[in-house]
Amino acid sequence: MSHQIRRGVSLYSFQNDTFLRHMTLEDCVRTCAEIGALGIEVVGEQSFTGWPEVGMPTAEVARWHALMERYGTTPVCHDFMLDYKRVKGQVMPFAEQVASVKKDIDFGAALGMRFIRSLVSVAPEVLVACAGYAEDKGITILLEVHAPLHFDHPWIIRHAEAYEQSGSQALGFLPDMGMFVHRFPRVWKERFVRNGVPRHIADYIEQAYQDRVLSEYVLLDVQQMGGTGPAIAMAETLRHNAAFEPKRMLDFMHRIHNIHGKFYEMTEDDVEYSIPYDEIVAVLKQGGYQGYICSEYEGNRWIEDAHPVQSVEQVKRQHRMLCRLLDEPIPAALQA
Amino acid sequence: MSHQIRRGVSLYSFQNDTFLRHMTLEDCVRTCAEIGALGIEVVGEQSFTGWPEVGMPTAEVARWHALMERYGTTPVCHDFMLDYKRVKGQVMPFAEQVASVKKDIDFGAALGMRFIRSLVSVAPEVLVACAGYAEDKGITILLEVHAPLHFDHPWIIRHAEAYEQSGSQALGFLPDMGMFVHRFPRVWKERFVRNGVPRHIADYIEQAYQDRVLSEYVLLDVQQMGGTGPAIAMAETLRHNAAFEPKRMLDFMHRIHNIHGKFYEMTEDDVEYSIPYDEIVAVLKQGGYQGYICSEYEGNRWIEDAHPVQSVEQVKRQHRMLCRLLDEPIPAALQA
Amino acid sequence: MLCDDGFENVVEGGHTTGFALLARLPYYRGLGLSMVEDIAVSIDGQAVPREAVRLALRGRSWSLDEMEHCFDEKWNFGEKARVVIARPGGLAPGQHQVDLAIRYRVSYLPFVPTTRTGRPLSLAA
Amino acid sequence: MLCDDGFENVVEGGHTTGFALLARLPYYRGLGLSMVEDIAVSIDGQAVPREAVRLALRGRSWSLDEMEHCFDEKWNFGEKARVVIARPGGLAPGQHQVDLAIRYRVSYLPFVPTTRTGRPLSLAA
Ligand SMILES: [Mn+2]
Ligand SMILES: [Mn+2]
Repeated sequence: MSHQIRRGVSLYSFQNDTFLRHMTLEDCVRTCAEIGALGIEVVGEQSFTGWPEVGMPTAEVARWHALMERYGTTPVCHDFMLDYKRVKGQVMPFAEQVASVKKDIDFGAALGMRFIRSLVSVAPEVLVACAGYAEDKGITILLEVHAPLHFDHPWIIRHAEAYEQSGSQALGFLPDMGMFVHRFPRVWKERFVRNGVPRHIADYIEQAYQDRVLSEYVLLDVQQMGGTGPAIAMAETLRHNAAFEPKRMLDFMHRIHNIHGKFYEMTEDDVEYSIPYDEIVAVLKQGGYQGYICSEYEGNRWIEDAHPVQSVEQVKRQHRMLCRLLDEPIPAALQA
Repeated sequence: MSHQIRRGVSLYSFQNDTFLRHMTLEDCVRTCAEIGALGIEVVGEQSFTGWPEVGMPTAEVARWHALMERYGTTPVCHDFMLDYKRVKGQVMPFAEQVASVKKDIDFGAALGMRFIRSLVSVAPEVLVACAGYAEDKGITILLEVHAPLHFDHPWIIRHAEAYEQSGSQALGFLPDMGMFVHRFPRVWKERFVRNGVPRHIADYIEQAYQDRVLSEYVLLDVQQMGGTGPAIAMAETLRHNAAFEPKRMLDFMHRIHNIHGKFYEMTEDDVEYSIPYDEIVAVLKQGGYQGYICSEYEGNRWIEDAHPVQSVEQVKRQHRMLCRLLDEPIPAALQA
Repeated sequence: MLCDDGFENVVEGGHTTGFALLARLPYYRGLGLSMVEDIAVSIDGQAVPREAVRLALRGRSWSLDEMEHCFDEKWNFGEKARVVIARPGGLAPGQHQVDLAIRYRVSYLPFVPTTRTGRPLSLAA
Repeated sequence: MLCDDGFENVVEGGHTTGFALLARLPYYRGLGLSMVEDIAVSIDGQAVPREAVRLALRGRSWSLDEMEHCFDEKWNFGEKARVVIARPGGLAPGQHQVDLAIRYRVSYLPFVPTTRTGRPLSLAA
């Protein structure tokens, strides 16, 4: 089945390496280009300095364009934050939120992005108020649909209705595949065990997740098993994640313009341990999705206490998987 | 649009009156017959004595059939409980759960019911194991889909998949309209205020519900507003209820055979204050639903501390509304 | 839950062996006795020891611990049960503050509910 | 979060006015200083008073209270900031147990996270 789905990477995936200054921005872009992941997504306040508080990092923006040029990569999305609690004890007034988003539209445009990503807790009215401005700058604002939210949650329905009513095509969605965790991630479970969760309780929670048991029941059971602290925290993850269905994206596909390829652990045989990417890609093909799947490796925080974080290797494994699922030849840099 | 939706009542609606012995079983059945609600649903362990612990209440079953005969009403559904924690500190073994459900199939059949209602926490394997037995007895087992669960929750998806795989038509769903609370119920808010929630916090929670805000955010805000005890309990209701979409029933309509017309408050102008019944009935018509909508009044527990409970008047108001939505003439007993 | 009627001393063979009150299970259906975990009574602010409490239904009665293993009887919906408290000499006539808390195990609830109530009741002379 | 390097006494005009350490914000992006609510330091189990703590970045520095009103600067992603603690005479050379807890306000989180770390560090002679 032909499709127009392209591979990309959010540099968020290399956060462990860039945080410790083991990789520079250029290292990240080069790595992506080598593995044929030509779409580059960034968390603006991670990959650039001073934005937005100090202002536009003009020199860094110029360097960014030079890197895109040198490695033939394409800017895809600037993930912005909108700190509406910037002032302690206050919620940023509506007009200031709109002004803040417009600044991030400017920054996205300056970076040559097609999209900027809004976090899910932003009110729809704020984004609708920015739609015209975004259109003028060639930017589409994408609300990230992220666990515990999902496409049938009233908050997302409210956003979808507001976008349709606005009549603007500069508003859309960016689903994070962390919504579709179909098995309790192995790296989560082992971290919780290292944190002190008794093995039998950890096994119980993993099985309850597999059985799709309602989180409230699991919490009661774990308490009755004598679970405390870390065990309760592990059970609480079931309030946050649930194995929702990838096909629920189909009703919203006309508004989906970018995908966060969230993943926690790619195994040796290039399979994501808990997220069904075969099902996900099949749905994206079926829905005629046109855009990038940008890797978002988030396993680092779960293993950094005990294992060396190998972000690049993990991203490579995911892209070998994506080549397979997208019927693409495996580039040399990805040959095992 | 012609349809085959009929009106019924779960005698659960009169629990306040039957608990206090102000109404007998016959009073309930007569009241339903008078208002043209000919489908009668019961919580077996509410409307009959001794079941299941003491055994089949044969005399009461005979009287039940006499009442159906006298008032021309139709037995619809026996809501059974399956107390899998019957023995303290243990979960009832699988085989015993299956045996217990089969006893309730017998009781439902003895009462002339078409359906028996399983609570949502029962494992699908248990119900699938009873499907054959139910078929032989002319019974269909219906899993009640009840807030906080909804048709896109993985637990319900797991049940749906198990039913399809079983190949049996004796397994289905009974959605409770409490899934579609689109406005924070007035009777809940006033009860919480009487319980001590400061008015400004209660207003905040009501508005947050209207804005479809994720429950975790509301809980944090209420804590930061100094909310304690009752205010936290009020905010916690947002973990339980959410304004899911009635149209999500359409994908499962072929397995939906009964409806719990849950309601908390029918206003003077025969409108349910927080549940969109116009939308619900439209979806049921669109999906070709054939069966009863059985009133399930649950407002009593929210007002009994301060107001006289008028279950019959509330059920009458709901049925005036249903007549309007189902294009039925209003029977004399329902004329305002 | 706590009934006005039936609050009286219990006299057996001329001896006042305790007192009793009538109560209904605060739940929308009857419940097997094995799932009624506790009936906590306090009189005038004084908690009654668990061992002193018995539940009587239709001619049979159980201590709270015996109820845990009773699988052939249930406290029916809206049924007034007699809660009998052993206390030699019973209670003085007149008004007493009666507080009642019933804890019952409901399989499908993700918590074990306890319902409390209390008010002054006058002991039948 | 807590760096090995940079743990040293601060000498100004011949006087040892305190000591300093290097730290990075434990978060996947930089954060405006107004949202960094607390940097709690304790040395050898002894908590340092809030007023004694300053954050220094690229030539500027703020007390924790001043940071709350600073809207024109941010603690960048992975940026080593100098945490300066006022203490006449500074610390004795050698090993000290250093514990650090940073609390920061993140708008989209339904809680205010605090990240803690601590280990023995040796004071540069
Ligand atoms: Mn994401
Ligand atoms: Mn119901």
